[in-house]
Amino acid sequence: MAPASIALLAFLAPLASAAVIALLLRRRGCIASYVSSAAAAVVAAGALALAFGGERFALTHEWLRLGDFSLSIGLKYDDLAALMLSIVGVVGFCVHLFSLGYMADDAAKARYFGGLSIFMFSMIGIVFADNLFMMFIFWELVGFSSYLLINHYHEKQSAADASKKAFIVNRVGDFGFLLGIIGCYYALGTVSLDGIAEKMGAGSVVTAAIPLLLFCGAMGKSAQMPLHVWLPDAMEGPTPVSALIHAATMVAAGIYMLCRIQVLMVPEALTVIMWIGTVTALYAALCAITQRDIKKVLAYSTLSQLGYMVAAFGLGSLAVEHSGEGMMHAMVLPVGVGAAMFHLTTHAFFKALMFLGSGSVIHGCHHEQDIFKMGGLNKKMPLTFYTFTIGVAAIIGFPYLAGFFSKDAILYLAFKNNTAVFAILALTAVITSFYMVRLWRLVFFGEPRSEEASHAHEGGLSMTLPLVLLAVLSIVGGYTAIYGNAFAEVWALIPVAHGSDHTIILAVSVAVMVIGAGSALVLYKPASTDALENKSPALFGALGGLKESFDAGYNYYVAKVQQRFAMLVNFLEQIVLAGMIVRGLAAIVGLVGIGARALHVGSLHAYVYWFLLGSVLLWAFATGAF
Amino acid sequence: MNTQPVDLLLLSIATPLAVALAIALGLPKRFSIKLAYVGFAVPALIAVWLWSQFPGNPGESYVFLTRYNTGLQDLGITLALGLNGISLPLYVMAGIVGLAAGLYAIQSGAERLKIYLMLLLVMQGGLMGVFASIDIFFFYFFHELALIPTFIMVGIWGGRDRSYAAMKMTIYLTAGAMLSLLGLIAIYLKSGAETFDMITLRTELMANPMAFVTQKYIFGLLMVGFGTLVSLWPLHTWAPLGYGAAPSSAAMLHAGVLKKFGLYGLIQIALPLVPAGAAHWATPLAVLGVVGNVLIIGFITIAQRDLKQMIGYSSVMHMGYAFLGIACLSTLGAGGVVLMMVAHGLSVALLFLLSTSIYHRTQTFDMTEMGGLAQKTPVLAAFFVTGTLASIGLPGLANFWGELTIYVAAWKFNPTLTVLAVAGVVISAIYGLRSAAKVFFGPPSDALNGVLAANPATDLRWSEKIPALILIVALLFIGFWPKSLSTPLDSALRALYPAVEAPATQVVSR
Amino acid sequence: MSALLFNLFAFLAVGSALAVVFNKNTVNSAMFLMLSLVAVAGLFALLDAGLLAILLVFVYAGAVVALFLFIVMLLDTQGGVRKPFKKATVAASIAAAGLLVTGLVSFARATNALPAVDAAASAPAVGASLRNYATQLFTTYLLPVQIVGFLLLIAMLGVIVLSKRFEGLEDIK
Amino acid sequence: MNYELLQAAAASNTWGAIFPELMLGCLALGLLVLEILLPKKQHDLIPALAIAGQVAILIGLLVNFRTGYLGDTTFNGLLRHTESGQFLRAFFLLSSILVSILGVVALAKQKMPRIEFFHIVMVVSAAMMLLAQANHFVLLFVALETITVGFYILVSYTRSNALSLEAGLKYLIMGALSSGILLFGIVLLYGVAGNPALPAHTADSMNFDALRLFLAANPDNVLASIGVVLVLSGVAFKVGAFPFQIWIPDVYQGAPTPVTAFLAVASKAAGFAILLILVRTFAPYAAITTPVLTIMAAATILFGNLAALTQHNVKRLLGLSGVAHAGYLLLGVVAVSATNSTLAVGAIQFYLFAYLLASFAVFGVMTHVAGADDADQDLDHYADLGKTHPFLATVLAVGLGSLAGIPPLAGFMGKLLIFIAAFKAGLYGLLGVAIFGVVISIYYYFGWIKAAFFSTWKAEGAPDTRPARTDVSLTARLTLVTLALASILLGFYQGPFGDWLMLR
Amino acid sequence: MSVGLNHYLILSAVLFAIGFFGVLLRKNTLVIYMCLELMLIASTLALVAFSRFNGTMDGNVFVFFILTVAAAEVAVGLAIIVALFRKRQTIQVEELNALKN
Repeated sequence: MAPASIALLAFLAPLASAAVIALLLRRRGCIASYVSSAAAAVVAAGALALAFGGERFALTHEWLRLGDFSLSIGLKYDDLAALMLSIVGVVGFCVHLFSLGYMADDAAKARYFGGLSIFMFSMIGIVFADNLFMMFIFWELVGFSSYLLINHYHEKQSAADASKKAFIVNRVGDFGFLLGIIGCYYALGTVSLDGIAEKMGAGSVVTAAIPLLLFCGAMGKSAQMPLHVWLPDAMEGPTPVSALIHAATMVAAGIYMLCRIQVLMVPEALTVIMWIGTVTALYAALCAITQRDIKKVLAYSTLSQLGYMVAAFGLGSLAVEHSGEGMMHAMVLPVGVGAAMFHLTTHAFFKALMFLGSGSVIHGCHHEQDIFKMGGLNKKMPLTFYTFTIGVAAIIGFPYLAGFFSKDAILYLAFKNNTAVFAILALTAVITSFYMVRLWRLVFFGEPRSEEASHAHEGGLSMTLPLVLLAVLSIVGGYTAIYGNAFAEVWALIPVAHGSDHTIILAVSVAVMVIGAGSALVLYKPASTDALENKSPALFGALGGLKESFDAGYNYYVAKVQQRFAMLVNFLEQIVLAGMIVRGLAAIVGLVGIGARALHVGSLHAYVYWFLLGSVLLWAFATGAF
Repeated sequence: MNTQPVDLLLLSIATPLAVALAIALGLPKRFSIKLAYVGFAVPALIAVWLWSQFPGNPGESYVFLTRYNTGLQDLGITLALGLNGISLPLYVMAGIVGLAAGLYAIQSGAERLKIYLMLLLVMQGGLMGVFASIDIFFFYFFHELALIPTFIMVGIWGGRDRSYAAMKMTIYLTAGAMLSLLGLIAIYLKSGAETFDMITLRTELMANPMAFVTQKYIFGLLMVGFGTLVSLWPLHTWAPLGYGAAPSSAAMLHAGVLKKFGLYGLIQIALPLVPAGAAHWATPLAVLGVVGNVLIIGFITIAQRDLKQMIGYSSVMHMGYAFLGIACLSTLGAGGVVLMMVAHGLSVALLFLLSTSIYHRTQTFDMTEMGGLAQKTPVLAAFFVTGTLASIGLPGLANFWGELTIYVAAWKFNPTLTVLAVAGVVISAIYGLRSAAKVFFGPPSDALNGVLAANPATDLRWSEKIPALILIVALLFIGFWPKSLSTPLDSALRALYPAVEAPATQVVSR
Repeated sequence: MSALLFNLFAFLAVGSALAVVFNKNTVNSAMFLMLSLVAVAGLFALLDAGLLAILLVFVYAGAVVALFLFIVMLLDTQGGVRKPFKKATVAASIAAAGLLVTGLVSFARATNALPAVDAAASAPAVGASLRNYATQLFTTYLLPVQIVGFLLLIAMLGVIVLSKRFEGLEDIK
Repeated sequence: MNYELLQAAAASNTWGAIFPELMLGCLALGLLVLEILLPKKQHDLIPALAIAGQVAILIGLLVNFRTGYLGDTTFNGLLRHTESGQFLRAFFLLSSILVSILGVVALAKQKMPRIEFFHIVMVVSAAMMLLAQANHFVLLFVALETITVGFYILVSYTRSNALSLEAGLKYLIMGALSSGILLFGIVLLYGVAGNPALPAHTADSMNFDALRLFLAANPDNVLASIGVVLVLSGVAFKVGAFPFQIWIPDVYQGAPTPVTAFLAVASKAAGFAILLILVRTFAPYAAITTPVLTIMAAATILFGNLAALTQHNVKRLLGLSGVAHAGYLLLGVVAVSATNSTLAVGAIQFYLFAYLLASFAVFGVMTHVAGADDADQDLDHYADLGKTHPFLATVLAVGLGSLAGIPPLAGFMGKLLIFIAAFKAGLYGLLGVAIFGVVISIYYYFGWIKAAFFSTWKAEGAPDTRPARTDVSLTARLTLVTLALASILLGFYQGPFGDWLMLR
Repeated sequence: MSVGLNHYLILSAVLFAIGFFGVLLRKNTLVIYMCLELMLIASTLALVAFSRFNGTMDGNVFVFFILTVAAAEVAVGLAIIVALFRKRQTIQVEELNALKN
């Protein structure tokens, strides 16, 4: 099979699956789940086959043309796309597999798997997109599938609200994204990725507004401040969905998109992006400390890690000394792309692993999500425990696990480019270790603290297999060598510390991990109350307030500003326009009409006066009195 | 000129009218309904068939062209029928929405169903005529033919405030129609051609454009006149009221298809024939459309509690994009508007249809008294969400293309307005999703529980599903294959719009 | 001589016309109307239209006014309290009179602008000859004569319809 | 006066040229004879005969439409035979037939003698037919007075009803007053045009052709100007143009419904027929006639529509809406006056015809809905009509729709043609007024339709005080169907009729 | 003083105006009707004067018709007034306003 055909197959298989499920399998959840999983398997297989097959290609086909404007659908398959597609394929397949077990008893299984298939299709669309309009189209579609899946338990008010919020906040980001694309279209005359690269290579200049507007899209999708509010709420969706969409792939699409348009970036834009990423990373990490819900902790962790990636991208280029053929070349490389994508990859593995692990826990605990009501699961669910531990180790940067390498790359980049950012990211790393260990400790150790936890049990093979698979990837994913040449173009951009830098970074990295993990181990014992809250209510309150303030602000805006403004405008419309003006004019006409009618007084004399006046007027006109 | 053995266009207009006449002359109810199926299906089938037969690149010229003398040939009035790339999409849309509305009406079991169907058939005939007419007189004529039944249907089968709504609608729409009629008469006379035939007028005016001042007044008249018909802010207040009161099928056909008359008139007639006038008015039109329709009405839509009013307002809001697209004075803008009209027609019809189905289950249109309906009626919920997402411009459904192309075109016209217009995507997402959530998701309200206890809700019946599915399939088809419409459209607009895109130079050259 | 007669008839006509308007008694009004008609008939005679003068007296003074008188007597409308004029009516009447007088003035100005023609010198007294009436009525104006015939017929029928006693109609007391 | 001249004058009285009018007169006389001859029981035959006879005359007229007299003057210049005249003759005959049909229905509710009614209607129609061909003030006056006197009788025909008599009295006084004004105008024109001291003076100064020549030669004569406006105001009374429209609602309300229809359609059309002739005669004084008619048209449209807005008595409503229609027609007349446009003449004729179809449809329904008290016809009486009498309600809706000028009905075409003509003449301001009028007129027309279709009669159980509705006889049903269908058909297919109207 | 056309015309106009004023002023329908007759006669006076001074016959002949028409009108008018009086027992204008608004 030609690579292009494989790509198309991988692209369309989930669409076909979604269509079949929607049309035929609505009431046959089981078949639907197998169909969808089969499609995911096709994607995974196709993605890996393509990635390691080595061939890179581009296809394009006109989709719409009006006047000079033409919009194409096209596949651009390079190393970056190959990497992303592989992540989507592998994690997607794992999540499908996991879902088979996790969602086995769900009444609306067909809808769920249909949604997953639509998601896979849309996500692959983003990956393949060879131009920004196409990327925008699939960008919106992943938003839709995210909406669909967050809203899976739609009878819960919180789920309904969360899905709505997710979609709308994403729309805000897309508002900027779309404007950025249109601006780019007029600035460069093209939105195709190759075209942009060509134009920029030829010396075209864009204002910072365009990359920043495009970044808005990433802010929405990758939940960067201040558009991050939707992601914690999105945990209302089924846990596998959180793993796939809200941890591993969709939220990473923003990073992927930024990497796609790296050529458009100008220094000012990068600075803004860097700071937004950095602040998000720290903020989210702080918020994570006080969370009780296992998924919420992971969600804030995801936010924090996404901030890391964005910051990495924003840190941008680095002059790299490159040794080749015995000579040292100094060249500037966009290593931000490498660092971001590298962290994206490893994060996809270990965060998906942890989410699926949490799913396993939740499943085992009969949908209890409060970590203070768990405990002792290391014995009840050993496999989950081990894999989850690997995930935690990876994220806190335990040496030689996946997260260690990618985090170090980012820290190194920050160290080289911006000390302040470096400091903040290092602090974030401390906090990350702290809250992850807290989570790990509370969930798995001690005695079960609730009825549910005491009856916890391991899920079936379909749930454990993905955990194992992802655990393996979380261990080895940081070694770029295992991927062979498949993603060489991306890996080439990973900043690698040398010499003294290497030592410093290594030291810092290990130090922050030890500090964070150690203090968590000291502070938290398995208990049903939060130790931090007990020991330092002020700090706990401040951290909680940090989280609450944004939600409160958001709610205030929605309920008080937006809704009241809408009511006001509505009032003006109903009362002033439709009421006073329109009805008023009608009333005036009506009154004049009543007046005219009242002139018919019924008296002959009055009528004769009309005749007299008429004749006199006409007479006066004829004799030239006017 | 007619190469068809049968004049299908005439047939598509005459069939529903003939069926309506037969019903009016006292056909028994049983046969009436059977015949009504024919009356609705024939135009739809013809429309789809002609779509498939439409040549690849006809330029601006009309295909399937036929002419009949109705007695005023010497005044330049003939019944000339034909389709070009601009009218084809709308003609097809009219056929499809008509079929859906008809099927929905037949199953509705309305009181005095025969008359209801008769009026709907008259409307359908008129609608097919509007988009198939080349002669401006008949274009206007068919519009009014379709309009009259709307008033009657609102008045008789309408809901809350039907009497006031019907009256207000009638007066507003008559005023709009009269003003645009004046504008059309002005074109007829001032062109010097003294004909209503669009083909002749185009040839004539391409060679000898009218003076700028004349163009200015004519476009102004058409803008206000057509604007009222399309609910241009602040002449829109009839629309939410009327749609709120209208019975579903009438609202479907009016909001979905008939309302497009004004936009179609601007694109097919006003822009090519009075380009300099259009250029003069472009900015005010765009500002009204964006600030008035998109933003102000957008916020008003957010504040609505009544589902049907909400849909009505959202329809008004979307018209703002259309005005913006028209103001761009470009192939891209106008093409975008046509795409949007088709998509909006399908989606708003779908929403009106479903809102009535919802009403039958909840006995109320008040969204605050609903909630959680999706648990009882998953298919209805899925359909409604599809319709909502279509109307807020989700890719994969037809509406996206129109909005996207309008935005792209608008940037060239005025980036600031474009930014404001694109902000509408957020606004529409807010009210669209909010309504879906209020109706279908979350726990059911107490009021709804009461209604459901007395009257358990069942999911959509097939007779409701089929019309909805027709619309959804059309939305998806165009969403995935926009070229099916954009190719003929592009071909016609490219041939027709050079003068529109360069009106300034044209005025100078005079 | 003719000037004297003209003045006489003119004053008579105007005076009795005013009396028709301002007299409170209907019968007197009718009588003054007759007087005014007679004066106009005299003017007709002055204008060499003797036949018309005679016709006017016969038809109008003789028939029409007689009919009026007859009806006045029949209806006996003199009874009842005469309401005084309302102030608004008086004001309106004065305004109307003003308008009419203004009109008359403007009319007088307009007629004075008309080129004067000396009747005796310039034009034959066509109206004096009975034969002229006959030829005109029976050739040129034959059609109007016919129409007037029908007019009289329907007038007659109308009067019958409006006045005759019919079975089942109890309105005539 | 020599013998040859006399002979020529006598020979010019070509009675064949007015054969339809003669036949109509004879038919009228014949009816009277029949009334005497036939036994009382068979008097019902007479209306049928009247209608049949008129139909026969109409057919004869239509068959011989392109008569050899076209373009000629006959009766020593009293009449001019034109195609417009032919059209109007047919028009008046048709309305006479329709009035007779309505008369049969309406008179059945009264205990009035019948035959005289048809007789008078026919004589009046004949006079109208002649009036439409008038080319001379004497004929104009005599014909006009015949019509007016006929209407005095017809309006007060149901004398058992005081309102009918009151209406008759009002019409009588106002009519006589306007006749006086008209006559004074005629006299002035006659005198000025015959003045030997003026250029182009004429011996036959009441002849329109001669008068036009004279006016063209004396463009600034004040007395002639006064004469022109006085004549116009006399005609304005007939057509009901502002400010001479004030009598209309009272008289329309009091008159028996068929007579109201006759007044609304035929009398108004007669006014317009003569107005069209006069406007062309007065063409040299267009500087006076055009502004006068313009202001009249605007005021008429506005007044008629505004006053009708809140009217509840349907006869008054139709009267006031008729005033508005006179305004639209005046718009066409102004176009004729301003540019002598033949298109406008065609438009006016089409409008009149559409107005006839629609008005008679509506009046036909009213005749059936009305009770014995003809003057009391309220909008409320129409409640439920759509349910109890769907046929009548449908005809009513078609008629009102056509009057409102809504496509696809004939009334719309009429308005469109008038608007085109007015636009061509550059009457933009008037067009604006007309459109405003059309828009607000929707309110009351639609209100009526609403009353018939949407509302229901008062509260449940309340006593129904409305008059009983008459059953629709076969003839009436056929007539109403024809009127409604013609209204619809003419809205989009004018066929040879349209060609003929516009080709001249 | 030589009596010219304008004297007759002014006289006729004066009579016409008086008649008009009477129509405006009087409340008795019968008198109003008389005043209307006066207006007609005033017109005929002008007509005859014109006829005489212009030397054309048509005016005089027209008077014939006017008189005839007026007579017919009077007959019908009086019949209406009588019938009305029988119905309403009044011929005062201000009491005959049942038809209004």
